[in-house]
Amino acid sequence: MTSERPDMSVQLGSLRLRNPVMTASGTFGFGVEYAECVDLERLGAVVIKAVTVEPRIGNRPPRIAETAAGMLNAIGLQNPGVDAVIAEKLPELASYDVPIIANLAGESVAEYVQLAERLTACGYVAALELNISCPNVSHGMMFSSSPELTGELVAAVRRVTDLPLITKLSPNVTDIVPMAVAAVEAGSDALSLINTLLGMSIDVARRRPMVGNITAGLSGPAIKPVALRCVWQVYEAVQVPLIGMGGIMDSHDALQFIMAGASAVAVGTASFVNPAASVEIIGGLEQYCCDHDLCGIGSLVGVAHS
Amino acid sequence: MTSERPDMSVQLGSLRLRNPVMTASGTFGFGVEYAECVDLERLGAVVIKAVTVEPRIGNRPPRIAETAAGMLNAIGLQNPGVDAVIAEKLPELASYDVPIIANLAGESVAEYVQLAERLTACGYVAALELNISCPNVSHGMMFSSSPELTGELVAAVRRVTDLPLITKLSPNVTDIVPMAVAAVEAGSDALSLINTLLGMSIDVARRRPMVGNITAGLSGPAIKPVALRCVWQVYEAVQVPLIGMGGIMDSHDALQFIMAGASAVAVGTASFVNPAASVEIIGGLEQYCCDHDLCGIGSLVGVAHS
Amino acid sequence: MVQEKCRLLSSEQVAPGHWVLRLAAPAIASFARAGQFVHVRIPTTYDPLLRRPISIMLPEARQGNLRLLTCAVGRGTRMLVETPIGTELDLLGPLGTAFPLPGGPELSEAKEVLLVAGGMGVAPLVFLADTLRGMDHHAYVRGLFGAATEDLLVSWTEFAARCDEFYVSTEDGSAGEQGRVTDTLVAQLERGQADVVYTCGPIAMMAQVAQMCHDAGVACYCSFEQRMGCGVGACLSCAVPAAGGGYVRVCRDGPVFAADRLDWEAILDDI
Amino acid sequence: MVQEKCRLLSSEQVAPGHWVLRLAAPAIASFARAGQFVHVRIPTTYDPLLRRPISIMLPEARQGNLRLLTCAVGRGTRMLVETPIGTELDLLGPLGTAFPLPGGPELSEAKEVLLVAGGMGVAPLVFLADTLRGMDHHAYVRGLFGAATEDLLVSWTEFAARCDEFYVSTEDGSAGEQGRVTDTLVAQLERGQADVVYTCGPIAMMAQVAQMCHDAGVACYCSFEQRMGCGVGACLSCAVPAAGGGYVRVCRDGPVFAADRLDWEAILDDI
Ligand SMILES: Cc1cc2nc3c(=O)[nH]c(=O)nc-3n(C[C@H](O)[C@H](O)[C@H](O)COP(=O)(O)OP(=O)(O)OC[C@H]3O[C@@H](n4cnc5c(N)ncnc54)[C@H](O)[C@@H]3O)c2cc1C
Ligand SMILES: Cc1cc2nc3c(=O)[nH]c(=O)nc-3n(C[C@H](O)[C@H](O)[C@H](O)COP(=O)(O)OP(=O)(O)OC[C@H]3O[C@@H](n4cnc5c(N)ncnc54)[C@H](O)[C@@H]3O)c2cc1C
Ligand SMILES: Cc1cc2nc3c(=O)[nH]c(=O)nc-3n(C[C@H](O)[C@H](O)[C@H](O)COP(=O)(O)O)c2cc1C
Ligand SMILES: Cc1cc2nc3c(=O)[nH]c(=O)nc-3n(C[C@H](O)[C@H](O)[C@H](O)COP(=O)(O)O)c2cc1C
Ligand code: FES
Ligand code: FES
Repeated sequence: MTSERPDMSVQLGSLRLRNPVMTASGTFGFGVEYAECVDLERLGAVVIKAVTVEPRIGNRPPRIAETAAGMLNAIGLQNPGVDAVIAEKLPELASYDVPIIANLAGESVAEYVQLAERLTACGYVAALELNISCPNVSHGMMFSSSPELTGELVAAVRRVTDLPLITKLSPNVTDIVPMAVAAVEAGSDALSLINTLLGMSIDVARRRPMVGNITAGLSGPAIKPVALRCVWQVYEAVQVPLIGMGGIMDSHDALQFIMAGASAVAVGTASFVNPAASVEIIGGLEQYCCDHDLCGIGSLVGVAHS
Repeated sequence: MTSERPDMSVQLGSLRLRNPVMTASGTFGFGVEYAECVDLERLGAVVIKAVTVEPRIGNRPPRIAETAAGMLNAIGLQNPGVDAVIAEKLPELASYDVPIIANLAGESVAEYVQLAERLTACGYVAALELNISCPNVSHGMMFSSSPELTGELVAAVRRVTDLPLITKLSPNVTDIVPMAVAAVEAGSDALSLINTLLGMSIDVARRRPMVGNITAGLSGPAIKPVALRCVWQVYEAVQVPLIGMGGIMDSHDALQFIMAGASAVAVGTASFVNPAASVEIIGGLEQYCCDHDLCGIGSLVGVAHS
Repeated sequence: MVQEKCRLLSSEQVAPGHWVLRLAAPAIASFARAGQFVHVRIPTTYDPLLRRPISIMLPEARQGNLRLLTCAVGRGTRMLVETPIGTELDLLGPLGTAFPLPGGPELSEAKEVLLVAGGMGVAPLVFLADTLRGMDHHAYVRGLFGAATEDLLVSWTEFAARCDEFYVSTEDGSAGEQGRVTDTLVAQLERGQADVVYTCGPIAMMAQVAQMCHDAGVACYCSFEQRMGCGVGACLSCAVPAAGGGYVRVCRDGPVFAADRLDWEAILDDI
Repeated sequence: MVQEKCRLLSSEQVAPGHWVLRLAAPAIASFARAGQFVHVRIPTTYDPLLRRPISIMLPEARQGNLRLLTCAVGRGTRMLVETPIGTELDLLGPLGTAFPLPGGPELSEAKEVLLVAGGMGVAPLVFLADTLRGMDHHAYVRGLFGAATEDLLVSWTEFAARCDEFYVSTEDGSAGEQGRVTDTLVAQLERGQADVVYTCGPIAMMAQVAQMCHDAGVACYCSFEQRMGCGVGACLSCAVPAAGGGYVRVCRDGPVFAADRLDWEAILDDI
């Protein structure tokens, strides 16, 4: 065809991505681990592993277990701490032409604020994602279980950064909508949905939990129906762009999220199964637009609601 | 071996089951549908489809969709109403030598009480399971999202029946433990964990939800990690026997639940995949006891906690 | 109904996307009646999880075999047609209702019958034609078979060989009359020779057949499809709207329904 | 590291539960060094979901093939060894660290080496023995191979053929010395001829080998196993306790580690 290529770009607050496909935090390291077999510059954005104020050594092994169409992980936010991340990890990733989104994990409002200030000032980062939904550390889900705390946290971070602010919510709540509304009202430019489901597995031979941390976060195709439901519910309640994730393996899955209301998607566990997944999804979405004569991917966002 | 067979029986309140394997409500109809290919008299108990006061025609189709290692359903409590169930369904099932557990779904405390009275009086039923966690009807999860309402409901039903009372909880809550504690304090003899997770799926070709009801309940192997985590958490908080369910496909899965703290298990979606699943699981558990020189299955309950 | 482990004996591609599978299923083959189906487990893993319902196209009762016509539309059916020969497949069946036969209580007077097949829908009608042919009081069987193109007239020789008269139509005119099978049906009904119409095919086609039979005052039975859980009537997953309100189960109350038992308007609304 | 579609050329059962798979993997075969592994996707569905790490037993660089020794312990490996010949498998590799070689910066003086294999652990050591044999400055290679019984001395001929001296032990005495491979190692270390020990096998065995080498003041490298997500160092799933605190990643910092880099006490606590 000689006609123009569809417009795949998407706007998250003041950040424009060339396409709606990013990596999910914690599943793509600091990007460079995959650089040998994934063309990072094709991606909409790279979301890096959670960063904390102090270095964290993480949880005791075993840290993962496979489940039916899913996996459990309890990494425990292992990372070298914000200073080392800025000094040692980001410069290399920043040498690629791809927006970097930092994922922040704190234990208090003050820690999130400190992280936001440091990461905003460093100059490498295009947007901040507040991880208030990590099921694998004590208090990891404290903020995401209360609209008041969520709002308070987002507002505090909002005051110290001009970067687009994304809040990442947990599905492990009775109702996700109030959390979403609180985050948006406090100034979140976008929402990431969802973090992992809290689960566990038992090693029958050893008669004890499979993962050292006992409970762990469930990800992968198994959780896709829950993630889609969260996107669907939140889309009906807020106006900001949603980043959908949870079990996205191919472009068909990505289209489900987009039709449910996601403006962008993140690819997590799929990268382990198929490192090329994110790039293949970009191609698949573009192809779908061409096949259906869409001038851009944006026109599909939320169409399943009508 | 000439030694005795292991003791597979389990006690739920005043009810003794010959083995810990029952069917999960809604997945085994009124038992007789499977009688041609499953020996009902081998089962620990048959839990029948939810019963309501008035007949219900159920939700519009399509009512199910397959997902990765799981399925969504939104049946919508279709049933002929408690009078017809007692008059037309239970007599046939009661002709088999297997305890019948009724699953009750009401819209108010008064309805649950009415159901409990009728089902207690009819004489066919060995125990009552309060379904306060159906995600597929409006208000279906109202009770299971609040410890106060759960306690109030259980207490009201407790006053009108001497039958063993089981409360079936939802995983779609921020913390399942307070619900479990409230149900037990109000007089529940046992707890069923878990009902389905709230999910959905999108039909990309038609650009609309896959299931007529839009959202639906996720069951099958996909949810097993979440179910195990709920059993694990509740086992540490209450003393009553737990009935574990959620993705149990074989005896290895059943052992995971027992080691996590379940005294009995229920087989749901697995019956669709393999009608012989429940009977095979009974055999598998017995074999495990023999292979490990256990005098009874009871000694395995909760062993993974130590 | 039994749960039977059935060895896959052969798998033959008969048209683009379509295969005929032959399975050793002595127990199921001995009970099966035309219109019934088997619920087939896809081997090996829990993804895909659920069984797939497939009509019985022909039981070879003597040899104890079943023939299934399978169209690879999605993951499950694709895995099924790619199953290596010799694999044991887990079948549940025979399930559901059969077509009521001429001479039976519902159709005691029927002498001339019309079988109206659309595409894949031919499968249960091959079995029905075979059954009718083998009956003592042989009804006169006219077979109508329509498809989009000649390619998709799957297994038409099997069907034609069992009918007394046989009519073919394709939408693109690549074989038989150009047009839809319902166009052929109009002419047949006008002749007024049909005592009963049996149909299986796409829902929109069956809805039209049902309407035409209703208007012509001819009894009509159709074989329906719906997504299934258990396949045995226990889970209420496979509901379709019934005439007069409420729902019937395709797996147990059907898949063969008297056309006037269904609420066609509601059914067409849902697709 | 590349992601390569690799045709399965052959699959040969070499012992109860053990198979040698041969795959066409020209890119991976050309880069691979002894100690590295491939991350293999189990075909078709999302259950099982994750890739399986398998050591490279021998790359046939000339033909562009890889040989993998696979033990069917669970669902994934069982599906792998049952994969029909001709199937294209998706491999990611070569991944991880290789054994440092005599003459290299870490082992510039090493002349005599010991390879200590336990059961399946033989796979990367076959590759290592092959590499050592092909080096200009050929070190003297002693191979020690232990298993529970003769049956489980999998691929021992491949290993023996590449060593200058070769010792076998089985726990039940069905072949070679009766006892554990570590008993043989005691004697070898006592002779004081080993400049470096390479080992792969069960964790408890490697822990003992590490301790013995430490006591004897001999350098020791071991190839480690841990459950993996990504296989490329991105997800931190495959952590094992490091000496001095914290964790190292088996997929990227290993699978080959200098034995004194690991916290063996903590590792033994976790199994
Ligand atoms: C009574 C009956 C008889 C049938 N007879 C035949 C036959 O003889 N030959 C044949 O090829 N097909 C037949 N079908 C249709 C066949 O069951 C579906 O094509 C098949 O289930 C699709 O599975 P999939 O994994 O390939 O597709 P997917 O779309 O991936 O399946 C997803 C889910 O939807 C269900 N589903 C999708 N389409 C249908 C459908 N049309 N009917 C019921 N469930 C569906 C699947 O079973 C599965 O649970 C029959 C269906 C019914 C109900
Ligand atoms: C660096 C490395 C090299 C290996 N080399 C070989 C080899 O050459 N030949 C061989 O047969 N096996 C090898 N293994 C072990 C092999 O990866 C496991 O036996 C396999 O993953 C088990 O998968 P399963 O589905 O059969 O078992 P399951 O127990 O069903 O697997 C469940 C999950 O646990 C993981 N898992 C289970 N056991 C292990 C293990 N020992 N190591 C890592 N993950 C595990 C699986 O990958 C999967 O994610 C190696 C492992 C590692 C880490
Ligand atoms: C190994 C692993 C590590 C993760 N680490 C983080 C993290 O550090 N921060 C975070 O916000 N989410 C983390 N997640 C959650 C993912 O970003 C994502 O929300 C979740 O896995 C669902 O997507 P998926 O099913 O595509 O993997 C992690 C997930 C996995 C599997
Ligand atoms: C089709 C279907 C219908 C169900 N109907 C009911 C019901 O009526 N009452 C109830 O308490 N649970 C119902 N459930 C939930 C199951 O009893 C069970 O809690 C859940 O499916 C998890 O178990 P599983 O994964 O083994 O299926 C239903 C589940 C399915 C799949
Ligand atoms: S599929 Fe279960 S009732 Fe029909
Ligand atoms: S498996 Fe992901 S870091 Fe090692």
